[in-house]
Amino acid sequence: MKKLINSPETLVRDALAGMAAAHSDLINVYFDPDFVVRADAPVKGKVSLVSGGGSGHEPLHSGFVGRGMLDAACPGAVFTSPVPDQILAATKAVNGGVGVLHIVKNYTGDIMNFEMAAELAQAEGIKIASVIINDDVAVQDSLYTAGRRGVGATVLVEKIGGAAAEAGMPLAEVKRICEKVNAATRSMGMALTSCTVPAAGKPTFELGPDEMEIGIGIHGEPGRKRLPLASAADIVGMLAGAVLDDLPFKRGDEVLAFVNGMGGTPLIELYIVYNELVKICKTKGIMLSRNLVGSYITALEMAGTSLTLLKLDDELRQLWDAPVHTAALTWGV
Amino acid sequence: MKKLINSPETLVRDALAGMAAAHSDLINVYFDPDFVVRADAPVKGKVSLVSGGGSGHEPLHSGFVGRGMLDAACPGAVFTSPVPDQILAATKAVNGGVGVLHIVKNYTGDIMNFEMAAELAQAEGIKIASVIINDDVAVQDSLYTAGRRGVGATVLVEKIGGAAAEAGMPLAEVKRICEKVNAATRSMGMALTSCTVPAAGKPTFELGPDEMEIGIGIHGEPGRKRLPLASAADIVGMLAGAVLDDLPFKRGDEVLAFVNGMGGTPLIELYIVYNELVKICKTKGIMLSRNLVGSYITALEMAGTSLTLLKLDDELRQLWDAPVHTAALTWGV
Amino acid sequence: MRITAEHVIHFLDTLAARMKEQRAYLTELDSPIGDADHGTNLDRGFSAVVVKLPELAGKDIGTILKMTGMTLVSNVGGSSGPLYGTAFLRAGMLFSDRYELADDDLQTALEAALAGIMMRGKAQRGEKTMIDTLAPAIDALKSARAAGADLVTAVREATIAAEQGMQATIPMLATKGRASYVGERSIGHQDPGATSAYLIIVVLREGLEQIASKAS
Amino acid sequence: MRITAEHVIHFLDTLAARMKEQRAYLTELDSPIGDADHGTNLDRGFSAVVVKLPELAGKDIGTILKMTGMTLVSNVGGSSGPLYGTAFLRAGMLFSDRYELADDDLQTALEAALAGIMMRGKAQRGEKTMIDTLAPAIDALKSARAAGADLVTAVREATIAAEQGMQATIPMLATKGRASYVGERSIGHQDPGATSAYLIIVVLREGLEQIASKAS
Ligand SMILES: Nc1ncnc2c1ncn2[C@@H]1O[C@H](COP(=O)(O)OP(=O)(O)O)[C@@H](O)[C@H]1O
Ligand SMILES: Nc1ncnc2c1ncn2[C@@H]1O[C@H](COP(=O)(O)OP(=O)(O)O)[C@@H](O)[C@H]1O
Ligand SMILES: [Mg+2]
Ligand SMILES: [Mg+2]
Ligand SMILES: [Mg+2]
Ligand SMILES: [Mg+2]
Repeated sequence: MKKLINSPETLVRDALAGMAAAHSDLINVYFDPDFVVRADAPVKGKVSLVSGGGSGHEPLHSGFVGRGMLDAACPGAVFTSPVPDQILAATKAVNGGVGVLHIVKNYTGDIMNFEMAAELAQAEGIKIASVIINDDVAVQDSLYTAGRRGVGATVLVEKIGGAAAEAGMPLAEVKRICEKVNAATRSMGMALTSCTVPAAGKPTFELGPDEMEIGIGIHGEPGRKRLPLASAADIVGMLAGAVLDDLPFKRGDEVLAFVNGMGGTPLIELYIVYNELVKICKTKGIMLSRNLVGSYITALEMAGTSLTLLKLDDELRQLWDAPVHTAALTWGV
Repeated sequence: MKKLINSPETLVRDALAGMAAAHSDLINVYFDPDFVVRADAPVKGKVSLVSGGGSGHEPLHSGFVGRGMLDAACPGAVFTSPVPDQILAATKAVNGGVGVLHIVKNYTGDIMNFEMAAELAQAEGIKIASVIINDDVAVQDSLYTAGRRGVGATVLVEKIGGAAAEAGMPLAEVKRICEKVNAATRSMGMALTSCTVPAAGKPTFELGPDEMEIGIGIHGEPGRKRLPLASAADIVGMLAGAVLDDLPFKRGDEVLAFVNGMGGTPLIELYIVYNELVKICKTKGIMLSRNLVGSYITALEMAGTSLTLLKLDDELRQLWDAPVHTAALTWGV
Repeated sequence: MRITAEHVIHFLDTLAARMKEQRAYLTELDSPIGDADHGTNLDRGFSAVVVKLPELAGKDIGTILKMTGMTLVSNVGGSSGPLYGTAFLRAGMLFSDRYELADDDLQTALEAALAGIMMRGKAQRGEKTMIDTLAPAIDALKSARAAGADLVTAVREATIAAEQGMQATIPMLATKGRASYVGERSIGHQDPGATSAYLIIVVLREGLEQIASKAS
Repeated sequence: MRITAEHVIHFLDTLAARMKEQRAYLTELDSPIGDADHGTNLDRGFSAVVVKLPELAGKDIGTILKMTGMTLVSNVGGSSGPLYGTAFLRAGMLFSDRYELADDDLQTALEAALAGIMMRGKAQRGEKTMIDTLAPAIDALKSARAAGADLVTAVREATIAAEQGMQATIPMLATKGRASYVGERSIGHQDPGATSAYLIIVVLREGLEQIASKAS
């Protein structure tokens, strides 16, 4: 296992301490329980957004804490959802008196831990609403699964929902907008390599030198199928096809395209992926009016990419364009 | 070789096309010869900054083209400096009439190609000045080397020099500031893995599962020595020690710290590295007043990190804080 | 057969040691159909429980089990944290101010624990989870007791049923939890949670055997 | 011996084929002490030259060589682009409006080429570069000619000296170019540029041998 860490036991806290030191102007980091809040929290009279999940997806979620996005993030152990204590403490720390929205990726562990925290927070008289993110088309949403995973849409929901809260919208409105974004977003990912969970010490799955894994999640879970390595054009064709057909996205739709790197893939390759996506959308008459290209929701050092498409309208576009000031996303300020 | 590409022959242009599509608000991309200019170029009456080098270091240089940073970037083949034709065309395209500054990393190829381009541009009556970046302490600056390599300082020179030009400073001033930044900056890097030049198809050097390479450059060149894998604390101790002693940085100095990822290293590890650097600087009484943590000058998918420290003063801090609006760095706008 | 608070604390101590010992194995099982953290999660959780045990000495069994549940919830995370945490909490609620348990208490405790897991996780038998170990174990315990077997014999029956239940998850298609994401590919792998649940039953059996042997 | 413009074009065509054939080998040599692109760079450059050859048919040798140099400069990049580009440009400057070369022209052409490389790269012999192949080759050519050898014999001598010069870079410590960054570690590796320079001399020898054999 080749990583720049001190030990599997200390890595999450070492990284949080590094973030705290690097971004003291934007965030405050608390330990025992561990959570990250924006420097000016609680913002009185503003709906607060709290998210969280296992670590290993950086910059998600801590890198998105700040003005115009999240009020707090709760980082669990690597790939392990945070515990209720973290979520409760973060919720109380950012509560501005007009309600707190929990943004939860659809994984059994995340759901249960946020649920328990929400019950406890409500018992303390805090108004709580939750949105479940489930945009991964690689998983069938059926009786035979725990439902679709929350992946790339999480970043878009946190940005757009954060802008809605910053604009002073009430809890129900912010929740509506987050659900609207989730409902209008679809994603799919692939891996060229597995990743190594530090405490496990070896790759979660083995991929041959000429193999790739299609439909992977962000926890190094194996995907839906293994295929021979293909060109960027073919890979993007596969991912984009599945994503476009699912919503479905139609000719004339205005779309935000998010090309994400899984952690070990360099930017030059992500632009190649974006270029292939642009070609496909051109032929299908889909208008890419906004884009985000970079590694924003990762699986440790996994090499690979995921495509996320969001159908935009004026409301969502304006909220996307609104100022944001976080460690990982900054514009308009 | 596992990469998201179509072919080694097309990858640089595919990526440039992707950048053009993703950032049409910021840049224009030209082909034959290939170069990238800021969307509003030429900016009349402003000194223009032109840089370039081999591809494979993204976001350097193209990701730094835009307001407050570079006017143009010239991407060569992977790890191969651009040809004079590209540099000349870019220089003419951005010339605002008050001179063009070439920012050249200290590699024999880059020096010679920029030199030839500068001669041609001057022959066409364009005022040209050049700064050579050479901050890599892994290389001894002696009769026995081509001098120190230009690495992390390049990003800082492009940002700070770009701010100086944006502020309307004349060519000589912008050159002075760029040279001041280069003179006050030191860097050193290490690799956990090699990288694979697409056209070569296999890793440039082989590293055992428990080995690391200290003192690597950004072209997958092997480093100065190979050591057994160590903890983040030990690695940062090694790199920071060499960097701090070289300038030297002294107790009480105000410093900008740039923790860079080599392309395949995830953000969580870079924050761990930054955390170790903070500890060391604390004990040495060095004040880290500014920082940049991320993968900004890479070597394809190489896993590893580099540390870059810049001794700040009021002039440099103010120029660093000045607004910048590029694909890879944005603040204050 | 007398099951005292000290016995319960000793059981938790042994269980924590077993989870640490089996940590790599459980994480290994969590790799092909999960995210390679089940062993790490449980070891982290039960290690935290061990730290708490000294201050629990002398406390009633209800308090001990509830504290265990809360400690698991507060330290494990993931799916198994809330699930096992709720299980111990529910069992603990039955024994407020009780310093000793009678033979029949074990069965009701396990039933309450399973009910808590099913409430929290909304899963049924046959979905390739820890439930597929615990449910048949409890059935076996109950029928053995109904047939007049003593507690140790009954728990031995339960352990056999637990092992069979655990192995029965191998051919199952996962329809809950992370394993469900890999669809058909989940078939052929033993469920990590079903395995950790089996370890719990085994440690329980060992504990009761010890008590019995000491008693006789 | 008559060296015509057609011969020069044929030489460039053969040289391009040789660089493509040796591309992987040259890049391989550039890996331990460089950045693994020398073969790719030269193949890209000489392939561009080949594209230009048709329109050069019928042109004078000066134009052909200058065009070759400019095409290399415009398509190679890196260190070798300006270096080999300048070499061909300098040689070309000697032969404006010349459609035929005499025996002594080869020597002056190679000397001009080397001077161009040394001007551009500011390197001397013994720094582990292409110069360490070219300089001894030219020395050998000159002394053979001075001793009265015919051109083919002299170029055969030059090729032997070039090979020795190339091999002599193995024990050298690099003090110029990328190889100098690895310091002591550059010792023990043959320099890629010295190797491509050797290939040029070899193709030159083959070309002259052909011309001679046809003539006789
Ligand atoms: N809904 C559920 N009900 C009961 N048990 C479940 C459920 N979902 C998952 N599990 C159990 O949890 C185990 C995984 O636990 P763990 O790996 O610690 O959590 P995570 O899946 O969040 O990483 C699975 O093997 C399964 O036995
Ligand atoms: N200053 C110099 N003078 C002469 N030859 C040089 C000089 N620097 C480098 N070279 C030659 O260039 C070769 C490397 O060429 P190439 O790999 O194409 O360029 P780069 O080093 O820029 O990647 C070296 O092997 C060496 O022979
Ligand atoms: Mg997990
Ligand atoms: Mg090169
Ligand atoms: Mg798991
Ligand atoms: Mg090279």
